[in-house]
Amino acid sequence: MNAELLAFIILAIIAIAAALGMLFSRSTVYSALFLVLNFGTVAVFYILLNAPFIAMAQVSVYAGAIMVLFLFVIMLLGTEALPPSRALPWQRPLAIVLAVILFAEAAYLLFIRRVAAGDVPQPIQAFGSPQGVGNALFASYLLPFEVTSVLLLIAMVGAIVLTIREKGK
Amino acid sequence: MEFILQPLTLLTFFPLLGVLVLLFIPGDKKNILRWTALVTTLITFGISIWVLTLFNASNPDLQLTAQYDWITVAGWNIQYHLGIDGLSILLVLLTTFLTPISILSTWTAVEERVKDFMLFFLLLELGMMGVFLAQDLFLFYIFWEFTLVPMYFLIGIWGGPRRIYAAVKFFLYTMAGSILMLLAILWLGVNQGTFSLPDLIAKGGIDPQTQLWLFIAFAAAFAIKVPMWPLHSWLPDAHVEAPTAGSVILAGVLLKMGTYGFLRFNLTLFPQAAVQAAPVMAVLAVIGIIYGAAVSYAQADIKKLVAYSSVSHLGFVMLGLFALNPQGVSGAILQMINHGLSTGALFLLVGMVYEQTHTREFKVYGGLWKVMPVFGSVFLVVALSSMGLPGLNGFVGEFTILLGAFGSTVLHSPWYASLAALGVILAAVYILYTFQKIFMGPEGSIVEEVKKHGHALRDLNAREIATVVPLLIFIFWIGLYPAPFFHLMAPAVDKLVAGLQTAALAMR
Amino acid sequence: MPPLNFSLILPLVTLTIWACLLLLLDLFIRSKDITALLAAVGLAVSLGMTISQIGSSGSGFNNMVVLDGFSIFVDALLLAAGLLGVALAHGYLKRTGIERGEYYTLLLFSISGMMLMAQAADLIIVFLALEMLSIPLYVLSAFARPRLESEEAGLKYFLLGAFSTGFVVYGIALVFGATGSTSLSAIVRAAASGSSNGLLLTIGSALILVGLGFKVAAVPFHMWTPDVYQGAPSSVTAFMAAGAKIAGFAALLRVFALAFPSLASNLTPVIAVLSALTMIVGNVIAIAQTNIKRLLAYSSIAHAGYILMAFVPYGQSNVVSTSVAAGLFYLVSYVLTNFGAWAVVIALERSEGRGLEISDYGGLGRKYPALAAAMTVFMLSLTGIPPTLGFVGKFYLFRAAIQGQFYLLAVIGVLTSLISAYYYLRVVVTMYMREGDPQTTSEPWLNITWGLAALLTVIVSLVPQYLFAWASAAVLKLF
Amino acid sequence: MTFFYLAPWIVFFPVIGLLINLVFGSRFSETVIGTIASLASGLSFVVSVLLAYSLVGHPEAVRWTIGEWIHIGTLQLDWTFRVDTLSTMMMLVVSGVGTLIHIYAVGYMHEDVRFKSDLKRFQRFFVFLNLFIAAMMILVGGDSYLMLFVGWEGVGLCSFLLIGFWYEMDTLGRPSWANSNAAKKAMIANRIGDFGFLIASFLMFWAFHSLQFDQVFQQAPAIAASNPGLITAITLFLLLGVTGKSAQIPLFVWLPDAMAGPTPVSALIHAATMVTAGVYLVTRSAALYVTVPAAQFIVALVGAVTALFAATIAVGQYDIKKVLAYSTISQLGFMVAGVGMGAFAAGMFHLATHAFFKGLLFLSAGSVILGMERGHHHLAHHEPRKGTKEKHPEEVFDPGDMRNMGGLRKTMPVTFWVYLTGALALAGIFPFAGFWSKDEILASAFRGGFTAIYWLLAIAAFLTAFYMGRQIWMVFFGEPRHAAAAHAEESPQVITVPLIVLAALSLLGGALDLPGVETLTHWLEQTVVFIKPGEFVWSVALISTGLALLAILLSWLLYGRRPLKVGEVDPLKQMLGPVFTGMERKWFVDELYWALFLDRYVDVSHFAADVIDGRFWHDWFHEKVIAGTYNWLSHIALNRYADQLGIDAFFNSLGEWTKEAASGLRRFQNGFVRSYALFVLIGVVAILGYLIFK
Amino acid sequence: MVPVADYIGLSAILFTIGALGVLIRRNPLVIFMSIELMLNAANLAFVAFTRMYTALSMAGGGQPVYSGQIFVFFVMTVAAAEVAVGLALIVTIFRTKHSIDIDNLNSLKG
Repeated sequence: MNAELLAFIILAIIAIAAALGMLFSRSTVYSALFLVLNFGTVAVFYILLNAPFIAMAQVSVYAGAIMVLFLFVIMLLGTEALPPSRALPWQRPLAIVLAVILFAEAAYLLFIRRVAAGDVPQPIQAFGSPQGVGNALFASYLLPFEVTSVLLLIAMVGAIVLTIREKGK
Repeated sequence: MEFILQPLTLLTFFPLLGVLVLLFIPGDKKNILRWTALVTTLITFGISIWVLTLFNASNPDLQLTAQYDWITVAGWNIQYHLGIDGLSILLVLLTTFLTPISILSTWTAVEERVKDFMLFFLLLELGMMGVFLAQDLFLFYIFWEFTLVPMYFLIGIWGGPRRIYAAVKFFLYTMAGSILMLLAILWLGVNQGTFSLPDLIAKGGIDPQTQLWLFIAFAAAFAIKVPMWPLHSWLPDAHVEAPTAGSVILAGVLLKMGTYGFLRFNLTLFPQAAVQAAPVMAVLAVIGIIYGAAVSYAQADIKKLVAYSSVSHLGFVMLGLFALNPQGVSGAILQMINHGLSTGALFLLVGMVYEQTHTREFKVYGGLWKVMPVFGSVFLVVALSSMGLPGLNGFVGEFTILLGAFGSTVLHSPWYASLAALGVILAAVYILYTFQKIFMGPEGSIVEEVKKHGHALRDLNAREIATVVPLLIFIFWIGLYPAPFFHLMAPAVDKLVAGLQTAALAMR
Repeated sequence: MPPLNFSLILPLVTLTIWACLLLLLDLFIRSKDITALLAAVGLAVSLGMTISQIGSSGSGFNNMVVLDGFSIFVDALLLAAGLLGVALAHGYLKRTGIERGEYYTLLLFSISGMMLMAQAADLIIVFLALEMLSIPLYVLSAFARPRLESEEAGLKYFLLGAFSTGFVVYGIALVFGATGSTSLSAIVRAAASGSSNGLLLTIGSALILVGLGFKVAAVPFHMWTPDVYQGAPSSVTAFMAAGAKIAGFAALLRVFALAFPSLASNLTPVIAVLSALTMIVGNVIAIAQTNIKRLLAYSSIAHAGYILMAFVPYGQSNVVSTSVAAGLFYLVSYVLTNFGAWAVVIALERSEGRGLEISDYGGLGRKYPALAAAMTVFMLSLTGIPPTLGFVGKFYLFRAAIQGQFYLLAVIGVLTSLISAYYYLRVVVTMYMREGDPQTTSEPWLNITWGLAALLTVIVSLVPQYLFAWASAAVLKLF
Repeated sequence: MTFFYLAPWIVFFPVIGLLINLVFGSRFSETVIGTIASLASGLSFVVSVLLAYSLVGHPEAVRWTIGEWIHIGTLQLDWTFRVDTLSTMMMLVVSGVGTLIHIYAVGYMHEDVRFKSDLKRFQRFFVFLNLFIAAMMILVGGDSYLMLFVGWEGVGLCSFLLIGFWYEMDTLGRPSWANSNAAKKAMIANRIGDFGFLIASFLMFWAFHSLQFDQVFQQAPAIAASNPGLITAITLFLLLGVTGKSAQIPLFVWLPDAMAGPTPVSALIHAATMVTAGVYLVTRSAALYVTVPAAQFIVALVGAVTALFAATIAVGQYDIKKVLAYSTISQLGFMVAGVGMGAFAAGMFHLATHAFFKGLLFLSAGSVILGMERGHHHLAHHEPRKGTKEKHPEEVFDPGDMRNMGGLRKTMPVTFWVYLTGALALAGIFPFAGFWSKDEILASAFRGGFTAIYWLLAIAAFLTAFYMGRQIWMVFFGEPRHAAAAHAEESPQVITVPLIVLAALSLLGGALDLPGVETLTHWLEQTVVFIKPGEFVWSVALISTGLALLAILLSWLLYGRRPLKVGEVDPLKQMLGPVFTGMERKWFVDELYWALFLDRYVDVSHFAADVIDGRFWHDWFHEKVIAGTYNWLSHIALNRYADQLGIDAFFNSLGEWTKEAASGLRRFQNGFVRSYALFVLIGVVAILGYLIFK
Repeated sequence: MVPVADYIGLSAILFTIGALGVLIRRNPLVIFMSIELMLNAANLAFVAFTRMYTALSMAGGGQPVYSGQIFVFFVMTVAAAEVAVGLALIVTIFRTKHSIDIDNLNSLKG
């Protein structure tokens, strides 16, 4: 029972709790905040898995930009909880059953069939550092990088097309 | 050019020329449209006569073949391959012969959308020629399915009150059979490496079990088309609803496509399976004969009666085919022609009287012979030929079929033929019933009925006589002197039977 | 620093750049006809480049993309579809008052995404291409805002699309976990060397299958299709039905036939079942439709099932070439017929979605013989009746199934196409055998589209050998 | 010199005649039509005579082929005429009697078409009559069983056409289906017989690989030795054909109804020629029959029983033609019995004489009926010729009912005398033709040891004499029982002349085969080699003559001594009561057949049509199973039932049910994103589950 | 020592929860968040695997394996793009319908 494992367990519990909180909190804002918490914990995992660069990106892009955007929209659309609906009474139980089965399958795979076996050795230096990632990104992964840029452009155009108000309206 | 000028290619695609011409004639010029169609079909008939003169009756193999590589890429080996032999030439002639007659019969019967009607009719002829001439399974299937489309429209647009129902039913039933054949064709193409019928026959060597499966798949398509009992449910509907010309072609040619399919494909490609299946097919055929006869006797609608009688007649054809001996097969082929002539003529005649009375219910008819003597006498001759009276065409076919089936070494039981011969009695029952109810007895109410609408029932006019006389000529000719017809098919039939007999021996 | 041989992806790059330029130019162009024209020009140019690429092949960008017969074929098909899409759109947008230049930009972007998908040799690219083709489609589906149906379609498509993307990503993660790489060739090597984790790989590939299955609308991942097809503007639907399918199947063929042949024994049954389900459900539910757009939606589901059928025996090395060729051939026939049918739909559609019920087609045969004849051809082709391309395509597909000895699947295929005959015929019945007074709009590009499609559908079916040859030459290459 | 090359013309002449009349008849006068027709028949008679003459010098059979017919493998059939003593004899009888009847018919139909008021039909009648001669000639002239069959069915057709000649009325001229029903009945009964013929010919072909007479007969002994059962089967199936054509039990029922045809038809077809075809067939097939005695005996038995059975019925009839009809059946029984017993010469002899006197009787009966008609019309209006237009529905007068007649001997003397001749010949009184021929049959039965058959026939002979006596007394003696009878008129010469000729033949016909001379026997020996020359048996002759005289005496006691009064019940009926009713009602055979077969068939066919084909195949199998499956499939997602969906709605996309279907589809395609996602997840879980746990 | 399986297990849990969210929540925003959660789970798996393989290959004296981390980076970017479009869509719908309950978005069905 070493420190790392302990940390892992604690963080894992937090992450899962946060996720569940996101799932079950009635208010959208709480959901968003729970999600931020979850992202944060995941970022810590990244550091544990020596991916500091990714961790940073996680905090800045996800927990930062994206969630802020979410909150904006939430504020824009109002935060009131939705009235309970009569529709699809069987949806929720069925969904939960499915989720359980899915998880059961995963658990069976991981801990009985031992897929993804193999331990994580000691931390290695000079890996996952920004420059390491950066080199790879711009050397080997240039094309995907360019594609993502186009993708963002598309998203921008799309967002505008969808939200712009024509004059006269 | 050389491609077009082959007799068979020309024969098959000449109607297309007519179609193109029709496209440029305005729809309201009805008579021009009719004449164009008629002339086209007549020329097609002329071409078929030309083909007949080129045909060498003593040669058992395919002749006048037009063979070109068509799709020979990507592992395909599909050819444009037309050919004619003793098995098909009579049917080809029958088709080209019946088409102009049918068109003539629509002269006054079809008054609206004449253009479309003629278009579909010519396309139909194209399809039928293709079916009888194609020697490549892929090509054959294309023509086979293609015939569905024009017929579907002919029934669906110009048919009777329940035409849509009948048309869709016709389409779905026929398609249901042919898609299984499609798979079988593909199996052959994939595993035998060719779609060309002669090559496939030459290659052979399919194990009996597989043969049986393929036989069934092909039979599914053909049996529905024939139609063999119990797959006949679509036929009465289609016949009753179809316009006269449609019924004529449907009974005269389209049904023959089924029997021809058995003859051309099932018997040649899967001889051993054919030998195995013969008893079953014979049983179905016999049931069809008796069942059809019995059911038609109970009909209140003339056209329906004739439709069911087709089930009975084609039962004879199937029985003859699966006797698998020369008498049976030749008889079957001849009987195909006979049925085309007699039943075709019957539908024509029914159509002619229907045009005047607008009803086909037996109960309103009676004593018409007095009012329409010529019509009555013509009808009598046709009815007798369909009843199989010696001296007329029907007898020659039925007798040879029954004779063949009786002594068939494959069926080796006289019971099939004996029971089928009962059908001869029953045929007399329903045919005479038909003739009596329409032409004998006291004058039926319809005579007055028609008078009420101002014009009395008239006897056949010149055009109508011109329509039926050709048929009558052949009815007598085949009845009295069928030799030329048998000579045309004899070598091919002997070859076919020889192959089957060897297969039969191999089975033992 | 590996060499950046842009020549491999020249058409793609050109198109993307052209799209960006168009975005700017559009600001200064008043008449959107010109925008449409420019878009078409861009597509044409790119198409020309693609054709000029025929014969050449190679891989680049650190083996992220490949160029082979397959990708060229698919690219060409996509660009052709794009051209048809523009031809359909330009009149329709004007008529329905949603004419905005971005439409064409997004269209071009989406096509570039699809082309990227066709050339992807690395799961990263697959993922990015998937997004690049989907996001514009989400937007385009909602393009007719503020029409609620359109927006609803957009949101549904988006939510479910994103959801399925989640599976794809997780699948890729597992594949990566199993093989330590996302490059297809590396995956193959790993799988071959046995250094990979079979089960994990299988699960990963299955999840990827789910994602792509969603894109091609395979049952049970098809539920979005009818709603989106109905809600989206018809021109978008027409394009989406063709483009998304092509791209999705391109990816399926590429990824599975190249990377996961070793998993065939596990995956083939799954795909077979998917295919069967798709054919059955699509055709059966279509029977009950009265709205032509929904009808075509279900028909497109059904056809996805047919194409999947060709894909089933992908693991058998002796059949796979037939499989791929048959799939491509069928895609061509489907694209042609599909665009033709949608062109007719658009011709009859009137504002506020009137003229979309099948009953609105009554009397078409009498009033507009040519249009009705064309529609008949398309219906027959979708049913698979000769002499139409659809028949030849099915013939080819069934051949693949039979060569792979999936006889039961083939039988299901033919039986379902029999069922389909019934509802396709119903359209024909309505056009020719029922009375009515349909209103149609006749726009030059529209007429050209359906006229051309109808002619090609028939003519190519009579001389299919060239297409056969080309399709079977379009082999997958691995570097 | 020989004239065998003329053989085909026995058919061609009538055919030419009928074609001429068919095409141009409408423009000819009745005389021309009649002349052409009679000429056609007469010419073929001349040809027959020439052929006979040729045979005298050259008795072996001559085969004259005019064309190929059906050649398939071993099946080799040609259009070949066979001229031998047997066929020529038949030709002579057919064309001879035929010609006479043609001439008679010219006069008869002239009046008949006027009484029935459709002059156009005169032409049609002679077309049919020539057609019949042609068919009959093919029958007797054919060289193979199949060609014989062509004629066999051809004459059947003619009998159909001629029985149904007045198809729109019944025998009394009232609008009705009766005549056409009679025609149909005849043809179908014949078809049943033909069925037997067909089967026989199949058996024959596969046994002998030929249907040509000589080839069959050559092989017959060998096959009989190796496989007697086969020959028995063939002969018995042929017998079925015989019973159909020659009106033997069980298929005799059609013949009485056949009297619906005009009298010349009854005389020619249903007395003289067609019905004897069966006898000819058996004689022709002698070579087969002699090899299987069992079959022979059955044939003989059938004949004898029929003879007696029909005779009893004849006794109970009132219609002058019905009596003759049953008498015909009975006499045919004699012939069949004769040939069955192997007394082929006797059978053929009786065939010939019977042709003469039965033809005579029928024609005279026709003359009587015409006389009655004339008398009746004379009453109705004093100008019979014109008055035929309007009918008198109120009073139905049956000119053929003997109860209306009486005392005609004064008004129609010629008819009376010829009728008497015929009656005596039929009764078998010395020296009339019937005496010799009937006696020869009885003698051979007696000699051949067929005791049972002998007695059956003897009793039949007794009854024959009785009912003929009864007829004579009722018709010609006593007082007229109806005004029409009182005013009856003698027929014109065109009618009476043929009668006189036939009367002469009936008187002298016995000379054909007088005992000791046996012209006919020796003539036939050339062809039918199995003939035993008949010898005259005094005892038999005396017995039968005695019986005949006794019968006539008996009939005089009942009908002659005290003539029947108007409306009086038949004295025999008073004595026999129900038995007589049985005779009168033909022992209820018709009713029996209807109950047993015909009604059953009608039921079966309606069951097949309505239930099996209609409800089962069409409605249930197609509509419910196939179409229903479509509906059900399309509704599989709904909580609805396929049975609510009509087939019409099935094809009508606008039908209510599709709308409901669309709305019902909400069940799955409900528009909720969440449940769509649910399906995606279900798919995932299922696939993973399969991959993991398979 | 934390075995990689544990990380994968955690990511699986998170993924499942995300999927569950999509299925049971009616607020498109929350659904959307759940999708983000799923992506995150995937990312976690990626990073864990990357570390594993890097360790393996470097233990064998090989190069570090970056593709996993790179992929995570791309996923984030894509997520950003999706968010932009997605939120735009939601806003648009809200404008027309003044409700964001996706259960009210079922005018298209059948």
